[in-house]
Amino acid sequence: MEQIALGYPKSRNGLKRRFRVGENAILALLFISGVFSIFTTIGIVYELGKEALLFFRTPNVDLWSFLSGTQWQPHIDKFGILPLFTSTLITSLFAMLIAAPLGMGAAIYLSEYASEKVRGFLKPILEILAGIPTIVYGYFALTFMTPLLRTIFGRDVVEIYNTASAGLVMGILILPMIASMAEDALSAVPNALREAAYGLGGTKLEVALKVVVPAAISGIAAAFIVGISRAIGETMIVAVAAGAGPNFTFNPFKGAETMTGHIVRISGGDLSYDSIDYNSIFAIGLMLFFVTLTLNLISQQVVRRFREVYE
Amino acid sequence: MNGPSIQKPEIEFTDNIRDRNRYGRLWVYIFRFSTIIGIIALATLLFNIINQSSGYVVYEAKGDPAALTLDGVPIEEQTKDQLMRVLSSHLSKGAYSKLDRTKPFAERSRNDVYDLVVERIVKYEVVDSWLLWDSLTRKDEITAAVEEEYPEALLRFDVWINSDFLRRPQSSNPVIAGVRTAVLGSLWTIGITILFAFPLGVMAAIYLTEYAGDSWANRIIQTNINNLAGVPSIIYGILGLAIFVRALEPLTSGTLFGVTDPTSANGRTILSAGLTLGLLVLPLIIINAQEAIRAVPNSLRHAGYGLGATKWQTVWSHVLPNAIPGILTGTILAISRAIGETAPLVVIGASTVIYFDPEGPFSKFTTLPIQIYQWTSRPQDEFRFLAAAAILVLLALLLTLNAVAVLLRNRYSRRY
Amino acid sequence: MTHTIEKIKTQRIKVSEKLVYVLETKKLNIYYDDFRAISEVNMKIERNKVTAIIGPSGCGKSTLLRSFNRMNELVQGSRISGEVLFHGQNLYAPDVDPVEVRHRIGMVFQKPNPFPKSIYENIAWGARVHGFKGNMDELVEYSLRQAALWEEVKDILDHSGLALSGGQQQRLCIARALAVQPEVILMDEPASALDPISTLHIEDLIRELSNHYTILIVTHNMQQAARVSDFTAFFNMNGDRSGYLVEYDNTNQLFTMPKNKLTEDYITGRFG
Amino acid sequence: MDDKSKETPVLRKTFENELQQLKDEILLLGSMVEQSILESVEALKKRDIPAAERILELDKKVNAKRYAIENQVMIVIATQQPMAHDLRLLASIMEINGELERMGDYAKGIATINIRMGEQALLKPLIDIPRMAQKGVDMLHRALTAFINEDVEAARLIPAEDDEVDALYNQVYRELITLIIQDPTSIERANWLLWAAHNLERVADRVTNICERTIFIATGKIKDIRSSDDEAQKLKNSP
Repeated sequence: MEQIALGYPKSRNGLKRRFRVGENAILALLFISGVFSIFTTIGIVYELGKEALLFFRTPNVDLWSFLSGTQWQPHIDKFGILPLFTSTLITSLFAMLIAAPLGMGAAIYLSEYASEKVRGFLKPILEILAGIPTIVYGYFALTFMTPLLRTIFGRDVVEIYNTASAGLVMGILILPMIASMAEDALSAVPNALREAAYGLGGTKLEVALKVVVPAAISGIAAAFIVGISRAIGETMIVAVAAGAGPNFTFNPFKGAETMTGHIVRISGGDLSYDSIDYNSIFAIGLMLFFVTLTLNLISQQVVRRFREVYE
Repeated sequence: MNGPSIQKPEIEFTDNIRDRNRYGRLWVYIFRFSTIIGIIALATLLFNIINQSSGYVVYEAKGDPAALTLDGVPIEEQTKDQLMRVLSSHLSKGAYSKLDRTKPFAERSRNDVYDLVVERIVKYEVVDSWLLWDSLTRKDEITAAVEEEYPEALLRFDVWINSDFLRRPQSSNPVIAGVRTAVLGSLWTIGITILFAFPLGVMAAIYLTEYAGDSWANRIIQTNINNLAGVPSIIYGILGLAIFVRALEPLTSGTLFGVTDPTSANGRTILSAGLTLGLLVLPLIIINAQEAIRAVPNSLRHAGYGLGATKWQTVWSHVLPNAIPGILTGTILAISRAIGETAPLVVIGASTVIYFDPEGPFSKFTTLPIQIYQWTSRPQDEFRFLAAAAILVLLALLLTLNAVAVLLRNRYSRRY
Repeated sequence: MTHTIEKIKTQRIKVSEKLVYVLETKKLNIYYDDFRAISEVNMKIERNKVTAIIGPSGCGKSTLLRSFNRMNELVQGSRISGEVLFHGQNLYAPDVDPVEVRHRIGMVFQKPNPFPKSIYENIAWGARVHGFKGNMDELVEYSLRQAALWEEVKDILDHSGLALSGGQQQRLCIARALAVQPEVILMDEPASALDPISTLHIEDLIRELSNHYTILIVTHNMQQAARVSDFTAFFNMNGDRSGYLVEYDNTNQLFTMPKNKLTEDYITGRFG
Repeated sequence: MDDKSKETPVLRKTFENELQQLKDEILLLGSMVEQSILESVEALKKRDIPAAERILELDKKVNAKRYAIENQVMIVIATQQPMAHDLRLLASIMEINGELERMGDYAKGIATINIRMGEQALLKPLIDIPRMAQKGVDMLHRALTAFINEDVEAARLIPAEDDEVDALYNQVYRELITLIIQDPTSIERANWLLWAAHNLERVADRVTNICERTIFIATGKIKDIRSSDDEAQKLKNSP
């Protein structure tokens, strides 16, 4: 009988662990890519911190007057961030005034009321709204919202550049984002809860508002926080429509510069390095970074807790 | 049974069903209204832009176009040579040769020369303009008013977004300004963004989903990426300004490679812009790619391992091919965000007025959104119209990209 | 407008003590779009008894159960023909409010589904939306006692309902259903997600509750039906997969001497 | 039992109730049988024909009860899926149910003898036969109590008392044989009494079966309590 040779390849060192150069090189490359984002963060914190430190080292500038000063006039060495901060606050407030209730309403409608067909039609529209570049919204604020406000409230009351217009349009920008995040949160509420509430004789509204919304509340809160963070960091709308020049005012119909708007205007020209203007945008940037970072961290925490309830 | 006997309390319910149903109906309207606001906003926005992108325009010429007729041929129909003769006869010698120096006439096309004639000699100026809506609804009124107020002037229905608009470079004269420089600038920038962010993002995503365990370090990386996605874009601009424009100036300005572009004196180049946007979209690409990779069923990985493949072999030949449509879709969405970004580019110092096409990564740059921003900031109506036209170009670009993304998604989503 | 509201008011379901049958279906068909899930069901549900619905999976048991308090309407594309009578009144008459129906005919679901609220709020919710006027603390205690849960949770009423064990959660859901004072309780496989001991607790509770409530229970576990019910209805599917009533009888009779060969095959596990 | 139920919460109340009901029914059937045994012997002793006829009526009720219990056991098995102890209990109830009905038949047999004897007087005054009845009924009563309480110890002890009944039977047997030898014409009348005594002896035997079932419920083991010697002895003595 002829023996059939089974062709098992003989490996050099049997089953022993082998060092694979290629594998390890690739792993190293992948690892570096993964860690790269850490460098970005370090870069942000380091650069912002370094230049901001230079800014605060300048004579006539100190942290307290930076945080509490009501005047931002670099040519007379006044660096109080309040005028920039209040207008950021006003625009964000206006934005949330529009986006929070409407976004919430749209989310509830889409998740609880709309039929599959209507949802299939409405959601892409919201997605398109969310995908339009912010400069387009800025254009819209300047050429549509401002004239509209001036027609309604009078040309004497509403200035050509004003925070209200910027804020309202920012609300339209944030609305689809809040609607979509809140809708995700509402849709994640198990259907069993809705059935339970219907089974107890709840009306559709009671089921939606008293069971589904409370059950999704942390997801909704996260959506709001991200919305606020987005509003604070939003730049082009305010750069185009909110006006130039720091102006410490609470009147939303007057022009005023936000933190982001200021950075854009100052750096728009040829900014010379190591000038106080150059350094000041880092100080403002640092503040912006920490505010939005805090908000984002809070929202992530809130979302995580929300997930824990159901998963 | 067990425990104390149960005493039934007084239980009575109010007959409130009428009120409850009424509230129910009322709130449906409120919810529906909220949703409709979104649609109205989109419609208004589009209408507003289209409304400004075409309409009646009244031109007045400083020079008389009729006087420029050569050999009985009006300037609109003249050849390049004829136009050059018109130019040389109406301009000073110095001005003519200066034009030749910036770009030799031999290299200019017939249309370029025609534009020069219009710009330098005819000098059309917009004296009045109307929006599309008015132009369509009040046509007779406008014609009558124009005949009365500007009897000499040329009344024309202009569509601001046209082939000339796409073809022409930037100009300080709104009549002949175009977006070619800006579109090319955008494409160059995005090209660099993709080259930088796509491989890096996909590799990071592979590391995080396939290789990284659940260690605290990896959790920090993951959290960090999620946070970076929420950092305002202007912060990236500041970072780009400090790192790419300033610290890495020799690299980004090209001097390191011996490139000496006379127009770029510092690091405010396409390369800097592309890298800045790259940093901006990197977390988005990573997150999207991670999702695409996670969606690949585990059975495929096990099949690979079961055949004795190494981890990378499995990832490369089983996981990635199946995840690539999702990765591409996510990347396209991230890129469309980058195309529309304005603020970081303003901060790193986009040039607002460039008349010449970018030639490489070390050129000065402008992009479409920057162009829109710059035109929007001008007080004259004509520039607003140009901005509207440029916005339409930008939206068309984004729409195309998104359509590609949707096609990709639909085409490959049947796989599992 | 006022006229119809008046009508609704007068049409509100009145409980009559005389009737022995609480619920009755007449030629009931239930459809999902074009698919008929339940065909031509005629059955009467006796007052203060436990009636079990058994049958192979997919025979439309749950669908039928949900039609008794119009929960099936929440599924898009579902519709019925025929009548479901509650004390002689058609639940599907145009002037009957489904919310009112579900107030009278409560429901307990397959998976325990407490609201992510406190135990107390879980009980109080339903009563509150129906405009409960009395002492809520008493109602909560009463409902929890009825559901045999009071002793276990009386000190942790402010804890989340989700913190309870599966069996406790299901008894909480039963207590929650009891708090709105329904007359009928529909139970859709109430113990299928529970461990055997919790299952027995729930079964005991069902027996106990049948002294005061009419209970309809759908179960895929026919031993359970045998254990807890007074009457059992066996459903099967036609060739076109629509469910029909095969046999409906006293549980003792049905499980010892079924009249129909199909029933016998099913309960003896010889179902082909 | 009570202490146990306090420690662990009582589950399956319905099932427990149904089992308890069945036990009660068995006790009821038992007492009906006890009554008919005692009354049948009493009637025989007094030659009271109407009383004997009442026994026949009572036996019909015993039979009806037996079938009712059997049916109920079947329902409980079908609906409650008994396992282990519960299953042994129900199987034993079924068995004991039959035993009791059979004992009822012995009483009926004695009543029938009484009626068949017609005008004939008793061969001798009844002394040991009522004792046998008394002893048998006493054993039955205690066996049923042991069964209800699942008292294994008691159940183990009761069968030994069967010897007493056997002894009484042997005595009656010898006595009647002596009478027949003395007067062969008395053979028929002697035979009546012998049959009655035999029936009562069988009652005691069947009590043993009940005790075996009680032990079976607790231990799961079927054990023949009577030794083979006893059995051989009995065979020898039986007519």
